[in-house]
Amino acid sequence: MLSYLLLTLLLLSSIGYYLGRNRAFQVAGGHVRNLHSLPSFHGSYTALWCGLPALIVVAVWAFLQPSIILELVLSHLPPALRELPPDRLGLLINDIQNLANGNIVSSNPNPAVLAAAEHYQYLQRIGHICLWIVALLAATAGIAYGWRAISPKLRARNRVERVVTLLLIASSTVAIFTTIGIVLSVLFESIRFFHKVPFSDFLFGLQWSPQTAMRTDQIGSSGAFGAVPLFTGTLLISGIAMLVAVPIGLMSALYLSEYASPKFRAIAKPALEILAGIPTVVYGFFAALTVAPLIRDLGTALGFQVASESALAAGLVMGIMIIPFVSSLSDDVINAVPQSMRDGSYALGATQSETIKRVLLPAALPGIVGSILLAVSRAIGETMIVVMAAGLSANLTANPLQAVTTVTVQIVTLLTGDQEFDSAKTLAAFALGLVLFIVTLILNIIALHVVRKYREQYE
Amino acid sequence: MNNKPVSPSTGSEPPSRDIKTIVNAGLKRRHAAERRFRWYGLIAISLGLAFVVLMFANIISKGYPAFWQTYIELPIVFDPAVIDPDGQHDPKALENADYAALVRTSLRQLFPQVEGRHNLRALYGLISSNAPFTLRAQILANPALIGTHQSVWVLASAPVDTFVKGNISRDLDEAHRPIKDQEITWIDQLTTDGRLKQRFNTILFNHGDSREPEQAGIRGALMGSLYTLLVTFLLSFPIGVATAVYLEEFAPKNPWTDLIEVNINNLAAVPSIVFGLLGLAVFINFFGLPRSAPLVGGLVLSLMTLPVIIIAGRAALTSVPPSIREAALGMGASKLQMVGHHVLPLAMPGMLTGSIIGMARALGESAPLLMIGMVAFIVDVPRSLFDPATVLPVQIYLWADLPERAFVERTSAAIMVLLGFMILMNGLAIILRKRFERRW
Amino acid sequence: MNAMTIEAQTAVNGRSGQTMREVPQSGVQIADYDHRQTVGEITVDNPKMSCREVNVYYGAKQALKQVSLDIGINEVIAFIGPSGCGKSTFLRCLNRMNDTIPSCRITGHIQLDEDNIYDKSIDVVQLRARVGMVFQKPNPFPKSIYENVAYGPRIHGMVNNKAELDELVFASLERAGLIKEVENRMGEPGTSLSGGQQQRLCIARAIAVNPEVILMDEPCSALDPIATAKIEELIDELRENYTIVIVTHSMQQAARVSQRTAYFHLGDLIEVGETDQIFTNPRHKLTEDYITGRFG
Amino acid sequence: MNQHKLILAMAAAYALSGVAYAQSARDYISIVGSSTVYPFSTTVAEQFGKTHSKFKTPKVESTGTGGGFKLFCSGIGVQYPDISNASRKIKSSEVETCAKNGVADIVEVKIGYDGIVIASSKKAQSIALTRKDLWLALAKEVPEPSTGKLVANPFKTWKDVNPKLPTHKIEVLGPPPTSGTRDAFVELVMDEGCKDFPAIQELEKSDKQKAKAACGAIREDGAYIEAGENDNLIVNKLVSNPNALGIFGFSFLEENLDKIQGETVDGVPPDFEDIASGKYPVSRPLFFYVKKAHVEVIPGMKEYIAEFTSEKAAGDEGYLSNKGLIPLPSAERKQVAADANNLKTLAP
Repeated sequence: MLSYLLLTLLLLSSIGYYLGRNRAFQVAGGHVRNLHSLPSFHGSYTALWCGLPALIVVAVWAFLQPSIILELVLSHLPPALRELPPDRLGLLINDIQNLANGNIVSSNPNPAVLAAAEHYQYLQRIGHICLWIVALLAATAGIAYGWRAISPKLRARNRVERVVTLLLIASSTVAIFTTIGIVLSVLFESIRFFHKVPFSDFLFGLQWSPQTAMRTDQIGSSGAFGAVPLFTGTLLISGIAMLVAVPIGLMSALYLSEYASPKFRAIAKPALEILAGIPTVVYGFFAALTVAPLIRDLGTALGFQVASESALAAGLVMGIMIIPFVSSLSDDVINAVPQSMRDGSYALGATQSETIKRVLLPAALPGIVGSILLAVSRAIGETMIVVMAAGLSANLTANPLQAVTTVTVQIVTLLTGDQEFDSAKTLAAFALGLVLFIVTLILNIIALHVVRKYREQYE
Repeated sequence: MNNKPVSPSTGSEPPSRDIKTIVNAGLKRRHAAERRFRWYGLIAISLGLAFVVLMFANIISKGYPAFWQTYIELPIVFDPAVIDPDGQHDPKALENADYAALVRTSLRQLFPQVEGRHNLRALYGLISSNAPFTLRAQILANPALIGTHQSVWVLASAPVDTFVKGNISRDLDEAHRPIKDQEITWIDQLTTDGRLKQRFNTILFNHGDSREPEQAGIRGALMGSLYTLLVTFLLSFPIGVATAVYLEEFAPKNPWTDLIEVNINNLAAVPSIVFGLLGLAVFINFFGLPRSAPLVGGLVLSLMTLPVIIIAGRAALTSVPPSIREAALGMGASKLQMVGHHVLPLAMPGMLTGSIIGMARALGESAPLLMIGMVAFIVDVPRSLFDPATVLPVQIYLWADLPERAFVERTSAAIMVLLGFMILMNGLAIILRKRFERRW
Repeated sequence: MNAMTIEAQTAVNGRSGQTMREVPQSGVQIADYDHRQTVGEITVDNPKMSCREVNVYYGAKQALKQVSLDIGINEVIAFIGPSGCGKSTFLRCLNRMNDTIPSCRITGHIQLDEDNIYDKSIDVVQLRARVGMVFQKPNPFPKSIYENVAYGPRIHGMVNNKAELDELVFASLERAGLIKEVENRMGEPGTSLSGGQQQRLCIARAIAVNPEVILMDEPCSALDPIATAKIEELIDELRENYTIVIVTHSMQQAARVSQRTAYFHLGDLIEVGETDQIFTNPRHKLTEDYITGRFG
Repeated sequence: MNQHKLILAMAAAYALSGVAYAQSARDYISIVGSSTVYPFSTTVAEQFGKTHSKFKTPKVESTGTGGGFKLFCSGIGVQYPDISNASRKIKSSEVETCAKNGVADIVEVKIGYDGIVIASSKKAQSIALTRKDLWLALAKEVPEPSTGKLVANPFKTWKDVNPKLPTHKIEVLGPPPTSGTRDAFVELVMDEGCKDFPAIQELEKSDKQKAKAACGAIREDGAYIEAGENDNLIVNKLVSNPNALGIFGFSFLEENLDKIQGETVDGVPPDFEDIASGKYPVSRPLFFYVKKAHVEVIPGMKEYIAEFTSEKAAGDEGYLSNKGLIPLPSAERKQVAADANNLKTLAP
């Protein structure tokens, strides 16, 4: 229904466009230069007058109609039904709506409900018809207004552009709202958490064992909320990942941009980027089922004690995932170094590798550092791989062969398992989310600052 | 006439060293270093590519058998006494008739020697629990079949399928394999009789999820992904392009736009799971949108994709040289005309490329969807944005968690399909980039 | 001007059977625009480099056609000509900088002292150490002033210790006339200098390697007149010890700094000769048109 | 014109969010809860969807028992789930939360038993465990052999626990406390295994709460590895690590008999018959809980309950037993089915 209406409005808008344009020609007496703005702007002006108010009407209507209709239907219900407690009423409404929408209802509905459903349907029909009428009226009125307003002096272009600019500005604020949304959705819960667990205990405590006995009859663990083991675990795994990703990614980028023939580059670059496209779920299973046992067997053969969920396995696979991230960012950065630097070095008789090591890399260093920081923040926030491969034991260790856990793993575990609203345990997930958000925020800001500085240097 | 080398250092002033000899002395070492460095690069890239190959080989070797499915041919007697005792062809009665009995009878006829409750149960276990529904569908489509003898190919059960594909070894101790010796003899007999065949597994592609591996398909997840991506694209593309245009072309340099910029760059690197927390708090708890709906998934993913599109869009816009803008403005175009007529069309391929890459990322994302209830067992293929749905990566996550062995290959097959889409989308982006690549 | 015969030249080069170019006699004004054979003496007594029939192609496009020219020891030779005439391309052939452009193909013969620089046995690293280059836009490395100059000596292993390196760096900076300005700021980044200083830094960087030839690709085109004057002064001083090839847009500059001038047009070497002669008495119509400002 | 495209997109966005409000009716059953019951619940849901073609197939989410109750008890209405699966009985605290939110009438349906098995790789030699051994190996604090005082668990290898057991390291992969399997394990193994120790018995006399805590606390020094809720991963990890033991549901053992073996507990092997007969000590009942207020409103609820409690599903030979569910004894089954179909609510 609504989509037909929108299509009709669009149609009307385009009619408005032509009407406005023709009108502009008319008032100009056939000489476009008499007009302040081009006829097409007059057209757009009329079209906007036609479309925008009508759209607003439709949006508001669509937003309000269901609740108004419900109110009306409810007011016609027999008193016995009307005075049900709100939750029951909700179910009743569901019943009525199901009936009205032609869905099956399990029980035999009583006549009052049937009547209400019919009433509901009736009101819905009326509502739709009214909406059509009102929207069309608004649209035609808009056309009429816009059409009448057209005169050679009308600053149609400025007005149209103003509307479009406003739309553009509105779009750009979405990002702000997203951030506010994120902060709000984690902040309040975190504050509540810090009421229960002191901030310093959380940030500097060495023991993480959040599975408190939240029901009186359950035996939990000690209920310690020191997040340091999580942070070190996260750092350990990210560190291993970076040890894999940075050399491989950087060297690949260097090879591709400095040595590889265009043909090889055309094949190898997208092939490498496939790694970035593989969903993290897939990596997770690869890590847990293929890499982890491999490392275990290898370690055992060499006489090491390897946990089945070693940080090494998760870190290794995460490193593989991040390779293309590092390589494509480094590639950009290296390509941003002007050719004149290379020329200068070659002209002095430097070999390619000397040029790379002594000129390109130092020149690109800030950019590379920035991209590595971005990769680190990516590693810290990665979830699925560690959920599947890193395990849950919060060991405070730097031994990559042992099992560690990470911040993201704990968020998932705390939120998908047993939940209870005010328990410190659930709230801890939000506090961890907040930490994660802040840490990545800081990393990103530093990284972006560094990269931007770097780019400006060559602009 | 003389062509003898004349050393430039004949003069008194410059430090008297012959550059040729000096360079020659170090050349061997330097070229060796050069070669080494080149090798490091080659090794690095081969390692990267080896990982790609390894992952794909691993997944494909596990997943390709899932594209085949074992069927068993049963001689079925559509006995009116069983399915239509009244002889009325009443659709309602036909719908609720005991088709499983037909299957059982047929199996008993095929293997008359099998006796005993336990053994019979094992025998019936050869056939998928879906078989009666296959028969029902046939009868409902064509009631005239009642009373006739038909040969019907029905699905084999998952253990049989797994065994036929060789994923369960005969050499194992009987106690330790899901298929027992007597079942193996039955399967062998069916095979020799030509009653057992492998066909292309269409169920995988046109069925929704199921608890029975042999009936499980990815259609529902695919449609869920499609709807989710549709919402994501419809929201994030226009808003992303509009934001990029605003920031790059219109925005004044002030703290507010700086803030927006920092925000966008930061959002691009915010862990996806945080977006899940946002979706849970805002869309489900605050706005009361339904759980598990593609709409909510799409909203969350579009917030996640938006920064990617904006950043790509801005990069595309900056790559349009200022001279074009100046040319347009110099001709008397308004700023909006300049953008709309010249800059945007030139930047569009770049923007599309960025959007496709963003969409590909959204397609593979699962962590935020875990938070908004898209981890669910959903059989019906979703038909709208509000039907409960799951998406392909989450389906993979769910299947990987199931105890049935036969789900392992289906999980891998689903991964193959997902990767196929990924490669398709990335390939499209690469082609777009190639085709419209412009060097200014 | 003791002209060398072509036969002798080929004999020295060890090549034979090459088509020979006819050298028009001096004093003849050639009015024919289509006449594309080099006018003037392409040979010198004491050649540092000699090029014969050099062709350069970028993909299918020929950028340089059959250019033959000698460059004498300790002379400054200027290449002039309108944009796209091939003068920079030719310059870049002299130290094989064109190798860095994938689509570029070169035929012909270029000799540095007794070595054919396109011979397989010649190492491009060594060649470029012998033939330094200064670019149009100053391109100091993003390192300190000191490190910029020390770069060449370091990679070539020219010094054994820090003291030697210091000495070399200071000497080079001094010869580039920069020492007074940078003495106390050796640790600052090279990019912090002014444009003219940067260019002189690049020259210092080039001469730190002690090359035999220095190629300069429009070294002053990005600089203001004062900086240009300093560089020109520097070139004059350097001439004592180095062979300098300079590509320039500015005819005045060519006149000021060079002893010989070569005029290029659409990939052809049109005319070469003493600078005075070229500017006062061009023998080819194209040269005359160019220096009188009729085009270019 | 570009303006038009923009406007069109905006309109689409508005339409989408507008329609969201209009469409709030739900015509399918929404089920949440335990990951242990999930495989059974989904099987029934699917069977239900196939047999009753007029109803949509229910949606089943695996949220964990506790998470399920949280959603379930949030209130009455279409946005809340109708059924919550549980691998343990509903707690009184949860009943209270439910009641507070208006979810007063809850129907409890017991569907069968799930054995919790302690398994190891096929490659490993099997070890005969007792609950006492398990407690000693896994408890956070154990009585010191000489003094009997509770000290932090010092045992590193199985041999330390019981000289008859092999010498390899104690390494047990098990569920985190979020899971019902863990609750049941604690209740059935740990609480039982600790009983014979004088130190615990003394504690029992002085402070019951403390004794319970001492029995149920699982060590956190790495010998017990919380391996998450993904039991398939545990299976695979066992295969790669022959020294480790894993704790998970019976159905995973049954599906992977070629890779892993169940260890006997107190001399009883974890097989179907022994679990069904109650001889195997570590088995627990599984439930689902129905919101009675929804039964008449959400289509198909009654039929779903009927399907779940029918003989062909939950019976001795029912399809759920193929999935690894251990059926209830037939008398109890009949009673449960009758109560469920009559929507007998929990006693307050």
